Amino acid sequence: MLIADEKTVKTPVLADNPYQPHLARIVRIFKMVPDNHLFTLRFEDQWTAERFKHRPGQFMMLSVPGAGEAPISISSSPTRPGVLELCVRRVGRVTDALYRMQTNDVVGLRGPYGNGFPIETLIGNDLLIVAGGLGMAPLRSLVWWALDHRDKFKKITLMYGAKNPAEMLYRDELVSLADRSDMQCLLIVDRDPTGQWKHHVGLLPTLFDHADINPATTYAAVCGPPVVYKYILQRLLALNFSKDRILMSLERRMKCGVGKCSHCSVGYKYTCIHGPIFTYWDAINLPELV
Amino acid sequence: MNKPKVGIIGLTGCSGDQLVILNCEDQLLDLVGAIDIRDFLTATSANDTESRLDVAFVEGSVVSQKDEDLLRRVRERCTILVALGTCAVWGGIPTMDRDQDRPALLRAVYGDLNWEYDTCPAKALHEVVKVDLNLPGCPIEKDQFLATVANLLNGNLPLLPDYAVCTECKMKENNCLLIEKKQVCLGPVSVAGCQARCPSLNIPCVGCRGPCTDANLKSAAATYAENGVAMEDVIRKMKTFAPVPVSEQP
Amino acid sequence: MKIVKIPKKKLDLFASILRQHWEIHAPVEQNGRYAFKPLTHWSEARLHYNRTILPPKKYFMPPRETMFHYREGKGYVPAQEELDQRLILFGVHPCDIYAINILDEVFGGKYNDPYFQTRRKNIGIIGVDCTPDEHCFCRSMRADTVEKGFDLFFTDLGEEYMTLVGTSLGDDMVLMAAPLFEPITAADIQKYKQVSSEKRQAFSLDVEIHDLPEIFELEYKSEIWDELGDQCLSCGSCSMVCPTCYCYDVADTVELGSKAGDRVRTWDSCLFHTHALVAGGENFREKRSSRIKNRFYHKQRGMVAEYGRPSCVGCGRCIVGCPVHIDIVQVINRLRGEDHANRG
Amino acid sequence: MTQTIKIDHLARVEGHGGITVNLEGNAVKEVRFDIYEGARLIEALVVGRSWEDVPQIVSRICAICSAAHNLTAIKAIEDAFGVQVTPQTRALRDLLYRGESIESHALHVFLLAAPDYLGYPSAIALAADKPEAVKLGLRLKKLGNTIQEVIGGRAVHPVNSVVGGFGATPTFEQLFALRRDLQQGLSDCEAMVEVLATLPPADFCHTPTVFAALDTAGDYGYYEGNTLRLTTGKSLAASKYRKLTNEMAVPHSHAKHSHYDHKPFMVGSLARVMLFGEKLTEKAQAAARKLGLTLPSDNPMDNNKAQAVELLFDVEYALETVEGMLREKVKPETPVEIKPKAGTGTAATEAPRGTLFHSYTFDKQGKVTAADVITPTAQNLACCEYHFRAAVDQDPEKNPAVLAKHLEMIARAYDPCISCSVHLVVSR
Ligand SMILES: Cc1cc2nc3c(=O)[nH]c(=O)nc-3n(C[C@H](O)[C@H](O)[C@H](O)COP(=O)(O)OP(=O)(O)OC[C@H]3O[C@@H](n4cnc5c(N)ncnc54)[C@H](O)[C@@H]3O)c2cc1C
Ligand code: SF4
Ligand code: SF4
Ligand code: SF4
Repeated sequence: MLIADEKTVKTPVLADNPYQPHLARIVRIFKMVPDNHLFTLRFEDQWTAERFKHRPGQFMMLSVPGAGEAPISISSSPTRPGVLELCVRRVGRVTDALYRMQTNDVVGLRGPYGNGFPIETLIGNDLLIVAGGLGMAPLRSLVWWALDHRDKFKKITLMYGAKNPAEMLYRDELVSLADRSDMQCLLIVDRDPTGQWKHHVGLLPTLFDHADINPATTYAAVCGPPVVYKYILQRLLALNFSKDRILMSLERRMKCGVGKCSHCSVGYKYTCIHGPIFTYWDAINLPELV
Repeated sequence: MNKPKVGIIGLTGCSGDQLVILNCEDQLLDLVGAIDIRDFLTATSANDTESRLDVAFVEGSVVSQKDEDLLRRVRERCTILVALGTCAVWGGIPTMDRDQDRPALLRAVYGDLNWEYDTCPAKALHEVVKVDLNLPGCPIEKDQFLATVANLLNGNLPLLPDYAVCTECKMKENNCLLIEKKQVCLGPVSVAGCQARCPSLNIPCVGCRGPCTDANLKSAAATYAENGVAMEDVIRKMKTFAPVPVSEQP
Repeated sequence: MKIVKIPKKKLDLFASILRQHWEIHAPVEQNGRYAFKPLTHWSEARLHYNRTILPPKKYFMPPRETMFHYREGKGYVPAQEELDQRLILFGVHPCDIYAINILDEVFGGKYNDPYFQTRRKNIGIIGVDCTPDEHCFCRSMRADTVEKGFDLFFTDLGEEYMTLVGTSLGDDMVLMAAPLFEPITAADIQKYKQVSSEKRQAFSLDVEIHDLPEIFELEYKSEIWDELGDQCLSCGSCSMVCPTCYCYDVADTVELGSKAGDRVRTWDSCLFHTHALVAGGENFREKRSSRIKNRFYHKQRGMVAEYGRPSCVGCGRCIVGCPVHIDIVQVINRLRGEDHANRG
Repeated sequence: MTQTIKIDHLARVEGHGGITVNLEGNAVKEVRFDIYEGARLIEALVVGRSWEDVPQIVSRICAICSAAHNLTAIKAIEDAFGVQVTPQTRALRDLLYRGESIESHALHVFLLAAPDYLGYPSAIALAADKPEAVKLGLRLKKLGNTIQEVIGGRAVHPVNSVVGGFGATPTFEQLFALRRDLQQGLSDCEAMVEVLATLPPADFCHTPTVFAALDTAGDYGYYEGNTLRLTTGKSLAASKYRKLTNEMAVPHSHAKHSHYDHKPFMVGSLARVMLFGEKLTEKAQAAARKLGLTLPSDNPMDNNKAQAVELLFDVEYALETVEGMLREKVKPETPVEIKPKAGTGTAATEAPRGTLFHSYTFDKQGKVTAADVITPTAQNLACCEYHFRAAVDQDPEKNPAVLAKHLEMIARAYDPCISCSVHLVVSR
């Protein structure tokens, strides 16, 4: 039979569609900080839920029916499977619509996407995690992954700065980490209007004065707004960090998450597939990266 | 869910945008079923001009104190104010020569009058009050209006294109009037959304939807002038539906 | 490769045989320009044409495409109503085929784009050789010939078309119309060589792409970009007409009074100010100069890193379609410090 | 005792206006149709613009009659430059004009006027009880819009019609689809007559009225022709329109008033039917009889009926035109080339609401040096006030609430287009 007589190719769209959002139910909404809620989601479909695997630093494309799709980092650690936690800041169309939803409502999820942290490389080293503001969202996954594999790392240091205690993401959880003896958790706020804050007050980079970091054995993971990058990088470089031991999580506009739509391109890399985790060396080589 | 309370209000204009709403013949009955129309003078005589509105669609530009007062009242009573049509968004045709002396223009049209006319240089809504959404078009496009209502019912503002008419013109694979016929087609500086209505009919775009945010008016004007049109006329054409800031004029 | 030939006067017969199975789309004249359109009569087809306004990408990645329907209770249902249209593009130029091959890579790989790929499988391609005009520089971009990406490829030998058979589907097409095709002769081979050499001579534009990535790196801060930024209208025409510009935007529509609606993707352009704008107002390519640089940089530098070759195929469409005469060949030559665009 | 009847905001008309009547005892002291629409001064704004920009700009005078303004400007410009267009262009323009008329009349009859007769505040409210009637009206309205979209490129403010012709010629497929819609429209029109015939009568005044309309030379139409006729038996060349419109500014509105021989006159559907009713088809004339439209009429409310009759006639006519075009195969045409020259061009056409005048003077580059637009509503204002007065005079009871309602219905029967009426003479 000639090919010409064959039927048209039809099915693959259904079968293997990387753009296909899977339905997920909101099982909990934790109002961590105003306009920064933590959404706990579970895939509706058992098959998808069971097969879902991710690494720290990866992100999901979150669909809110009627509103659209947006990339959101996975905040929960792969070591705590079953549900996904997304820390979402309310900023626009999709996130607004998400904030109008309630527990038990259904959203769409696809992913995980992005390279995530190179955990194979990190293992056996010291880990320095530095976050500012919302930058804690993608790093929290790494924190818990490392703590759940505590034996695989030497020293673990976490530095996190927020404007004030009320705006600190995962505050209670992190405060309890400060009591742990197997890691150093340094928390700082710019200001403490309540006077109840028992941790540091001041600017994030000053936390370096309280930590003993060995650049030769440490990988640093950094995430935060542009000012954070600016000052933290200065500190790290002053410590003589090798540029490829500094890992940064970047943000760009994204429409597909899988390297097609081109919105997140920086120079010749796509934030979605080559990132969002880049080394500082990558950043130097990619124009417009930060 | 409670139906949102909606007002459709006209300042000074041609009523074209309200007419476009009435022109949604296929959707009109669903539309009026989905929303609670409180105030729509053009279509009904049962109007409530006081109570709160969730959304007010305001057409026309402000050309008198009366318009301005009405607009301020509407702003106070509504949550979301949508500027409906190019007059509301940019000032439209009435702003065409707003830098000209208003009393002189009046005299030109009405002769010497011995009574006071309530008139002022035409203004867009945003020059008087805060506007939450701009729906440009002279008149607005039906599909964009319907999408706006559907989105508002969902709690969202609609996504509207903010690129040039050329983009849609190219998507339709039209011959380019500017390049091939050296016509002053305002497509490169006018905001899309009309599916390049005019160029698709071999008619140069007159910019009835107003400029896109990123319009490079200066470079475009230079290009039109290259084709032998006096710069003064180029600027005039550009100013037909929306004022051109002096800083953008070459 | 199987190579045969078909007399020109039998083309209409060939087309009518193909039409029993496929809808045929071919370049048709449109006020002095060309566009791929469905044929009603074979006589409308123009196999000698310079370039179509839009490249064939419009068939594989339409300007506006519904990806999913959202239905309450059902979730996101893939839209595939329009994917199974079977047709043949008759008369695709080598550069455009080359461009489709590039898109194959972009829309393939780890994440296969099923919309693109399904259309790719359902659309046959019959290529045709061409004569360059003053805006063509495919030869410089190594896209003046193609080895794959077509089912049949025609080269004009005067009285007949030499026909390369590229795929088994192409072979089926030939078999379906077997009596129309003839074996090629030694004279045909001679003639082909002559045609090929004439084509080579016919190019008036030339750019050197060797070490272009390095030049782009070196001239990253060149004031040429600012100059272009002042000129460029961000009208998006260049991206729309480019056979390898594939940026797209995705937006959800809703139906009146429900949450049901469609997820639609639309052609986008990195020249738009919204392209790299994120929530909160941060724009990674705020200035027009950085956007136009991005377009060139991504094509000539970025794609080399990712796919091993620049994605520009030298079709000349963005040169013809830019209202302010921004000309990629001139830009490259200026970056190289060789201000001469023309050879002759 | 003095009494004031006041309607602040006339609803269901295009634009902003109100009515004030002052009574002293039973005598009418003053009757005013106030126009509050802000002045947009469009005639002043076109001065200095090139001829090619004019039709697009003046179309913005009014949305419902945008095609009329656009085409009348085109006719005036062609008059100034001595342009001859092709028969196909003329046929397409006629079709576009009828499309507008169908839309405008359907909108007025069903959505604006009908609710009054049945005691509803709006067609939206009416739709709750009588959805079929409203849907019928919407279908006819859509038909008019479809014609405007196909021929004019847009339902409001057409873009395809230009000086010299059309940007693009409608395709065979488009016309073919239009024919199907028109066939459906014709049966809808028959249903319309049945529905309207059941409406309760509305008679508020009977008074001798002068009517005026353009003689469109040939068939009952709207676009061609240059002679004005009056029911007084007088005729007038369109270029002498100032004699007819004879405007004067009055303090209570931004619009001026027209009188002829010191008498107000009425333009619009009723005037056209009065003057040229014998050109209507048998079907249309039967519809008039069925609706109780007896001629000569001295009742402004009859304008609603006349619109319905025209609506039916226009659908019939448009269908015939489209069938002719399908038979004869429209050819793609481009607009004839225009060579501007100095001079004045004047045009009159029959817009849905009555005679519309545009007049422009150009310099030799084809730039406007003076512009003058006189709209039907502006001409009708004086007559409307005349009918208000008659209605008040003839009402024995003078109950203010009832009178207010009657005056509103009379005003609405005129189908006033207030946005239109504020664009007046440019004096040199
Ligand atoms: C890899 C990655 C991880 C992210 N992780 C988080 C997270 O954990 N928590 C969080 O709150 N936010 C995160 N963001 C940012 C988040 O994606 C944007 O805030 C979000 O897209 C805004 O969408 P919106 O529709 O609410 O806003 P709007 O401003 O209405 O945006 C409209 C559209 O623009 C695009 N867009 C706008 N801003 C961004 C942006 N910053 N990044 C990508 N696309 C954008 C999206 O496609 C969005 O649908 C992340 C972004 C990236 C790229
Ligand atoms: S015709 Fe006008 S809108 Fe279309 S591409 Fe050319 S300039 Fe742009
Ligand atoms: S092409 Fe231009 S003038 Fe025409 S409708 Fe669109 S914006 Fe308006
Ligand atoms: S076509 Fe020209 S003007 Fe338009 S966006 Fe491209 S480079 Fe800029």
